[in-house]
Amino acid sequence: MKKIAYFPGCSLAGMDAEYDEASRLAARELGIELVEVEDWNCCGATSGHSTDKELSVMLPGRTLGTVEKMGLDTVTAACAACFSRLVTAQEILKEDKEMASRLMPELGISSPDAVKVLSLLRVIADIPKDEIAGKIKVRLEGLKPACYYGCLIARPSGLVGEEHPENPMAMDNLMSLTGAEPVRWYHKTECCGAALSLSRTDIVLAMNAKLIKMARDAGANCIVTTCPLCFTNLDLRQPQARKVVNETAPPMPAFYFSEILALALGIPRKKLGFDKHTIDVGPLLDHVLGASAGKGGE
Amino acid sequence: MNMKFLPAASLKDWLDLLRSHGTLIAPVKEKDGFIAFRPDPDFEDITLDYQNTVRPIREFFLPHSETLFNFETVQNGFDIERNKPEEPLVIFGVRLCDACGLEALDRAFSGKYTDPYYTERRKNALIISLFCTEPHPACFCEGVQKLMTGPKGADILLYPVEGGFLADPLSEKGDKIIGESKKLFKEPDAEQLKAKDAMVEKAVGAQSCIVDFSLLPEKFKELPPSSPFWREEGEGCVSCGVCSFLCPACQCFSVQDISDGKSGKRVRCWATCQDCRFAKMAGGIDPRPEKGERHYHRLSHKFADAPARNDMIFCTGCGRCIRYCPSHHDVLETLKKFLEYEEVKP
Amino acid sequence: MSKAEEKEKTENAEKHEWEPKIVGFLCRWCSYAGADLAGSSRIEYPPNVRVIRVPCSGRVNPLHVLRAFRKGADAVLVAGCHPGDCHYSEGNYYARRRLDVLKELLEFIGIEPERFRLEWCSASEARRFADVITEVTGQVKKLGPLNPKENKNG
Amino acid sequence: MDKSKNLRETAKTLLSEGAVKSIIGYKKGRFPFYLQPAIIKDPEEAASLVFTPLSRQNLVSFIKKAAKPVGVVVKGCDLRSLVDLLQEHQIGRGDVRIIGVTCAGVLKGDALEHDPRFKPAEIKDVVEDDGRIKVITSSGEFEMPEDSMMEKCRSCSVHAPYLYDDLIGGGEPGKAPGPPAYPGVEEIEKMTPGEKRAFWLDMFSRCIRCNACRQACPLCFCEECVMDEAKPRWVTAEVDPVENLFAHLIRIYHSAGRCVSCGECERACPVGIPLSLLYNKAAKEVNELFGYNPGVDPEAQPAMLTYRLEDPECKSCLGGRNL
Amino acid sequence: MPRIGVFICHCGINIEKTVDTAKVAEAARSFPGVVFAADYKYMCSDPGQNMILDAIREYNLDRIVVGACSPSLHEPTFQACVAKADLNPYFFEMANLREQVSWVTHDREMATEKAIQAVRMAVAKAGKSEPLASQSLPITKKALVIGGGISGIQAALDIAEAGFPVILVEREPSIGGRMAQLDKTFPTLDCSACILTPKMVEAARNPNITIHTYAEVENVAGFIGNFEVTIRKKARSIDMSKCTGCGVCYEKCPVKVPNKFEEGTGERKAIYVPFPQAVPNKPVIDREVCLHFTKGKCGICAKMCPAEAVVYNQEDEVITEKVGAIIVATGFDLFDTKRYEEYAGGAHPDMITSLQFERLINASGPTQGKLRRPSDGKEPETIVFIQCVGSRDDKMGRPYCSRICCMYTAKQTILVREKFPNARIFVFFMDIRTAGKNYEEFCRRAIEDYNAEYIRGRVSKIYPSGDKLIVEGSDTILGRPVEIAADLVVLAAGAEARADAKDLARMLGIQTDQYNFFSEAHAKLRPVETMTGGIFLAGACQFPRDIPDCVASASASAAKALALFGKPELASLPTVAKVDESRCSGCMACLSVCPYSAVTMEEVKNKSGGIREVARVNPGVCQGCGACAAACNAGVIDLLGYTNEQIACQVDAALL
Repeated sequence: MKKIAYFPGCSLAGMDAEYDEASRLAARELGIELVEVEDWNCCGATSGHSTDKELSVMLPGRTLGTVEKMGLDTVTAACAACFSRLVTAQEILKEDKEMASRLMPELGISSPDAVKVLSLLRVIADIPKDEIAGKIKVRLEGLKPACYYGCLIARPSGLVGEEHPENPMAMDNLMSLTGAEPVRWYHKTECCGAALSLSRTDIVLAMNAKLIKMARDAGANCIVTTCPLCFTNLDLRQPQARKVVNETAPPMPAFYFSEILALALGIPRKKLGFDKHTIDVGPLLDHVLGASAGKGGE
Repeated sequence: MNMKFLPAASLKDWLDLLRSHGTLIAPVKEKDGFIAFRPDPDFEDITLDYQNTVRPIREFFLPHSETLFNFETVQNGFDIERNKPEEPLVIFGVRLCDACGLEALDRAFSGKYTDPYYTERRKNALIISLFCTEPHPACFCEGVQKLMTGPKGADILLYPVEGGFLADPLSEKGDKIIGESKKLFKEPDAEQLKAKDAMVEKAVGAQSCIVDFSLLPEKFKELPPSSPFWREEGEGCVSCGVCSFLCPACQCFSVQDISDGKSGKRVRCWATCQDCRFAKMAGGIDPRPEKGERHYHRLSHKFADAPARNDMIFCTGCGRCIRYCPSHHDVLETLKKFLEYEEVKP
Repeated sequence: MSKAEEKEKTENAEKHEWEPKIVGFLCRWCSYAGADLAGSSRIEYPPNVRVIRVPCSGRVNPLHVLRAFRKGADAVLVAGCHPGDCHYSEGNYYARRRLDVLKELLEFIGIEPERFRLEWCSASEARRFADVITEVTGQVKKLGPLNPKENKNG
Repeated sequence: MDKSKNLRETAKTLLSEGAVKSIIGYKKGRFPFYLQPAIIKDPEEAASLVFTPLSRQNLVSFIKKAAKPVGVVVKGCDLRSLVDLLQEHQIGRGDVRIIGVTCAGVLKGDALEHDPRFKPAEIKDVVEDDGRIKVITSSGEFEMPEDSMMEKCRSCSVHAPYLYDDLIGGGEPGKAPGPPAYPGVEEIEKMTPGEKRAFWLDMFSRCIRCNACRQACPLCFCEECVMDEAKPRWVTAEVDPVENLFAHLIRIYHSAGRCVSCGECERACPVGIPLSLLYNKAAKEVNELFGYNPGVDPEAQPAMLTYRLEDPECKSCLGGRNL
Repeated sequence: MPRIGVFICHCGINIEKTVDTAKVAEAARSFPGVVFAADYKYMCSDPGQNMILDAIREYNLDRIVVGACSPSLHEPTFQACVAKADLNPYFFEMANLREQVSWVTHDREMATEKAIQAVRMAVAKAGKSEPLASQSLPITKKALVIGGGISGIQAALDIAEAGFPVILVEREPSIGGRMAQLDKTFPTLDCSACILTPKMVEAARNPNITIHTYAEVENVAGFIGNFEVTIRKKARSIDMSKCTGCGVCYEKCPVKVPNKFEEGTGERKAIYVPFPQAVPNKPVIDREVCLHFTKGKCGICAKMCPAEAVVYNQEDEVITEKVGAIIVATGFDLFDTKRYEEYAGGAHPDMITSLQFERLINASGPTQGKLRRPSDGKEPETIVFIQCVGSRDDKMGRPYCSRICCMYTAKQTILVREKFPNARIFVFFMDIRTAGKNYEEFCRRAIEDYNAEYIRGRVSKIYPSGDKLIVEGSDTILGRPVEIAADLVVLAAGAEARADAKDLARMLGIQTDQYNFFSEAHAKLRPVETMTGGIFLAGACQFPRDIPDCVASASASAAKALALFGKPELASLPTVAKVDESRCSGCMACLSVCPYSAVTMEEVKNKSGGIREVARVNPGVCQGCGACAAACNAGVIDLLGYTNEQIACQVDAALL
């Protein structure tokens, strides 16, 4: 089994434990052992990175150093924000030679490139298609996800790997493998408003309402994301957002991509924390899994 | 001048004394076994275990290349700056063939025409020879110069005997040098003198000389360089000139001005008559285009012209030209065949 | 060199830190033009390169490179058109072969690889030209003078 | 099979039938430990030819000036330089009769003189006996150890020539050789730049610029060597280690893609400079960079006179890399 | 000993600002061979040149070194100057003190030192220079024009009218190029076909012009005045001498495929004439789609052809032509707008390129000029034009301005308004660039008279919603986001170099810039020449150009070719390779590496009477690359003007 260092981050350790659980289970099924980074600390997202450049490097830098010490060559984060911080810290160490020479020894980093940072989505997308297809136990026909990447998984382009900054496809391709039919839509990387979540909730709600409408218009019956911040806005805030626009259509379930993947890989529904979702995913899952029940879903 | 005995234990002290006379030069064995004369060696590095060095000592008197002077163009001609004189040399461990080679060089550079560079070095130098107890089969110094039995060219000749060396001063300078360090030298005993004679006898016996050199001048007159003998003789030669570069008695040089058009230096360097360009003149005329003709030139110079003009054969029988020739051309074999050769007249 | 010049030179040498001497053979179609463009674009770069204009990188006889090192160059640069872009269609391919081998030989006798560069630089790559000169100058400054004469004994 | 006898018979026939005008071979001289080149024209002279473990010289060096058509006695290794001369149009295939000899290896130049078991004066003969080299001396017979052979013989892959008109010594014809082993090169490569400089300058401090290396080289066929050129003067008369080394680099560069590692230069060098290391380095790079092994195919273009689009970029240069 | 004069130019303050020219001249006085040195404000001026001439006379100078700008600028000037004093032009040497010293070095002391070094090197080289002379070479007074668009046609016509034969090669089945695809032209709104078609016909009728359509240049060998060109005439499957162009064949052909000429907006048959006014107006069979070739069935066209002109087994014909000049007029490609994935994922039926728009609004286009939405055929009510799609966008590797989009977008808004008086027309722009005669006025008309609503800002996203395309952008003037529900979106795709431009450049031995447009010899002073003699550039293959600029550059390149043809003969390059036959050992290394086959082996007599082979250079064929000189181990073959000795002296001087 391939070992990859895993940085859960605060969301996955708390509010979004279901994402954490689904990610670990799905990865294990696919032959990847996520080894939790020892004694990990805050990645520095939210306010950390915007107030102090050095701190913004040292926080994720400590993680990079730890991974190196663990003897692993790759680290992944499921949370898009954590991933972004780790990648950015590496980039700053590459660019700012002065800072690098000062901080790297302290952080235990031998070279900015010593450890490869990949998003969890990328880690899984890099597994050969046939290999994943061979492990799909439950085909999720009838699931029509709008794959929503948000701002941090595909940007800044050039830093985060091969993902197209305007039209990323990794999640869509992955969903297709599970038997789901991802819809073609145009708001994959639209802002979810996370940064304004608390300060200008009104704006965020409007943005979310639009995102959900766009997904629905495109024919989606759920939204799938990789980012806990996006998920919070799409799931937790959806009831509020619906009120703002007087939405009458039924609510739109939201998922983490690894939840969908775990289901398709045959992880029992009960093991996954769907009960933690605000929007009830029950009817949709009943519909989808019922359709494939004959093929040994639960 | 009397022979003295130098105990082996005193060699170091003596050499240290000699260092005050000038730069000591002695044979040193390098990592890969190569033996060469090196300036100012540590006593421990000096080796006495050698048949002979590949390079004779003439390079210390006529260097491979030396700057004769620097020049600079000025308003009405040149400014010339001669090189400064060097430290005197004390060369230790010179085989007699190489010491004798200096006698040939003396005739060229300190005879009728005096070359100041050579003469100065030679005048200041002290040559200490070491008798050759085991000549190589290719050696013929006794045959050509009677060096084993009538040593010459050095200031002091050391015969290695049990427990030390018999030091034979061959020149007054040598005698004086020995006299300066009387404390180190002892009177030789009869046993030692006898051992020396036996050593000489054995060394003479180890050499073979198949040529009567006295017949050569006439023969060279008889058979011109254009003779088929010489053409065939040269066929197996690669014209490298190792024979002359390693020869203790060769003395040819070339002069080159290295200049940027404004200032520069005049450099003298070794040259070999075996080089196809050696005699080439401006306009392309070459009096000796064939290898055989060049062999004729070299040998006739050494064995006919030199005795006639300088009263000395310019060969000391060191055997290097036979041993280090890539084709192992054998000068004695050539000369023997030459003496035996009868031109078939058409 | 006259006495006065010599004196002035030593004085200058004392005044300034050591500056490497870099000989640059530039193909006239691409790299020399690129160097010219660096000029018209006013891109500053270290003044250490002494340019010899040749018709083609394929004209550069490796003997010239050896000569430069022999005469005291601390680095040598040969720059030509990118592969495929040679004005004479294939000169740079020959140059690449010749100089690849030469580089290895130089390395074998103890001339650091940073001291000999074969670069492709087109007429439009003014920035690249300046960057190459800057980089080589920096690398050689770090290595120090080559001057094999002074290294007789190591 | 007695190779010398076989050789004499072949040579005699070739000369008497007029197949060749001259034959280049080896003959004995006054000393049993040296062989000399023999260039014979008369069938009767064939009796003087020998082939022994002392047949060190690469006789291809004498080919250019010999009367054509010329027969030349070649070992498998020497053959490669002949192939190069064919490649470089220095001799036509029709002008040369290749008398190939199978060879078990030849002795190093100083192997006999430095053997502690006997003195040079005692040597009577040196013979090959079933692949082993034996020295017959007045104090008995001695088998020479493998390290007494020339470096190239110890990694030889061309014991039998692969291209010939006559094959002396019998056995199977050889196969075209693969790249040689380039002995010793790697050790130098491992040194630091400073160590390399020190090593070579020390070695070249011995050089007396006799040019024996060049003169003995079968591939140095230029009418006039650039090293002798005055306009420009590539090499000055100054004999100092640096100048000697750089003078040599000219030859080494010129050998690239042509040199077949026959070792004549090192053998001819009177002062024991390990020249083969340099030539082998050039050969090694040519082989590694361009996949070319010289002196194998008479029709092939020498490596430096051709190119491939996919040749490697000069390492440590930027190539396509952005700064 | 040569007598060298050194002249240091201040170039106004260009050199003098960072180089102490007086000090350079002073230093030069001590260089070997220098007998005179001076500095002056402008060496290239008449007084400057006279200064050289006077010094030559007064000091009996025989070598001249000028330290000034780059030799690529003024070397010919000064060579001509010394020739006036009866000195061989190759006794002149130039030190580049401006582009490679003063403009790149700010420290005056260091710049002066570098300048001294450069002059020292030039003096060293001059000291070893030899007089060189040209040989006369014949000129084939015939031109090849590659590309049959408006530029190629114009160049061909100009040369043909001057009385010289021209071969015009076009790879499409008809000449006409991009201009034939356009509807109207700015700023006059002439019908594009109306002004182009007569030129096409004129070219076809001109007896001096041979047109090869459906043909490509496969190889180019030789050099200025003496090129040899290989042209592959692809099999048309039509006997051109029999075909009358009646059109029955393509009426009856059952195969329909998208028409490249219509930019995919319309269809054509497998046997087709790309557009009605094609020249030659004779069809061609597309063998990739024709049933006869793909399935071995069908044969209707052959059956229907009254002239029996369909020849299925016709083969490609490869011809060679000798020409003296080549004009490259291969035009441009359109930027692939699909790369903008934020615009509806890259593609949507109702999001078209500007060139597709031209076809859709053209009366001879697939819709007969009725502008309709491709998706449902509805009349568009809201049309959004987006400029700079693939221009001025670093992210896309296209930081340059395509120059034509502002004008054609303005034109297109007018054309739309003329058809739909009530439509809403929006244009998103970054800047409006309308430098050209009557251009700005034209654009103002579009805005003021035709009521196109110009919004300054870029579009961030387009997505379909219902049957509309939602265009999200920002109005940077008002500083607020804009959202428009459009029926039709027109993307002003930028112009880029032809995808295969690099291959052609290699074949011709000319340079390209970083975007693969062909490079001119000098951006300002030699705008239509390439660095390779005898090869000239016309039109948009060099950089995006509108029609008047294309025609102007085409006529300019024709004038350059004619200037060449006007000469009785050509002077060969004096800086060619030369063999010292007495020292040549005939190893043929030089012959092996010569790219021009300029080296041959000749038999000569030895001194000893024997015969040997030596190399000989044909100075007319040699192009002076020097590959041979570097390949010759013996230094026997040398390159005049860049001799081994000269370069060695430069090396030495560089390191003093």
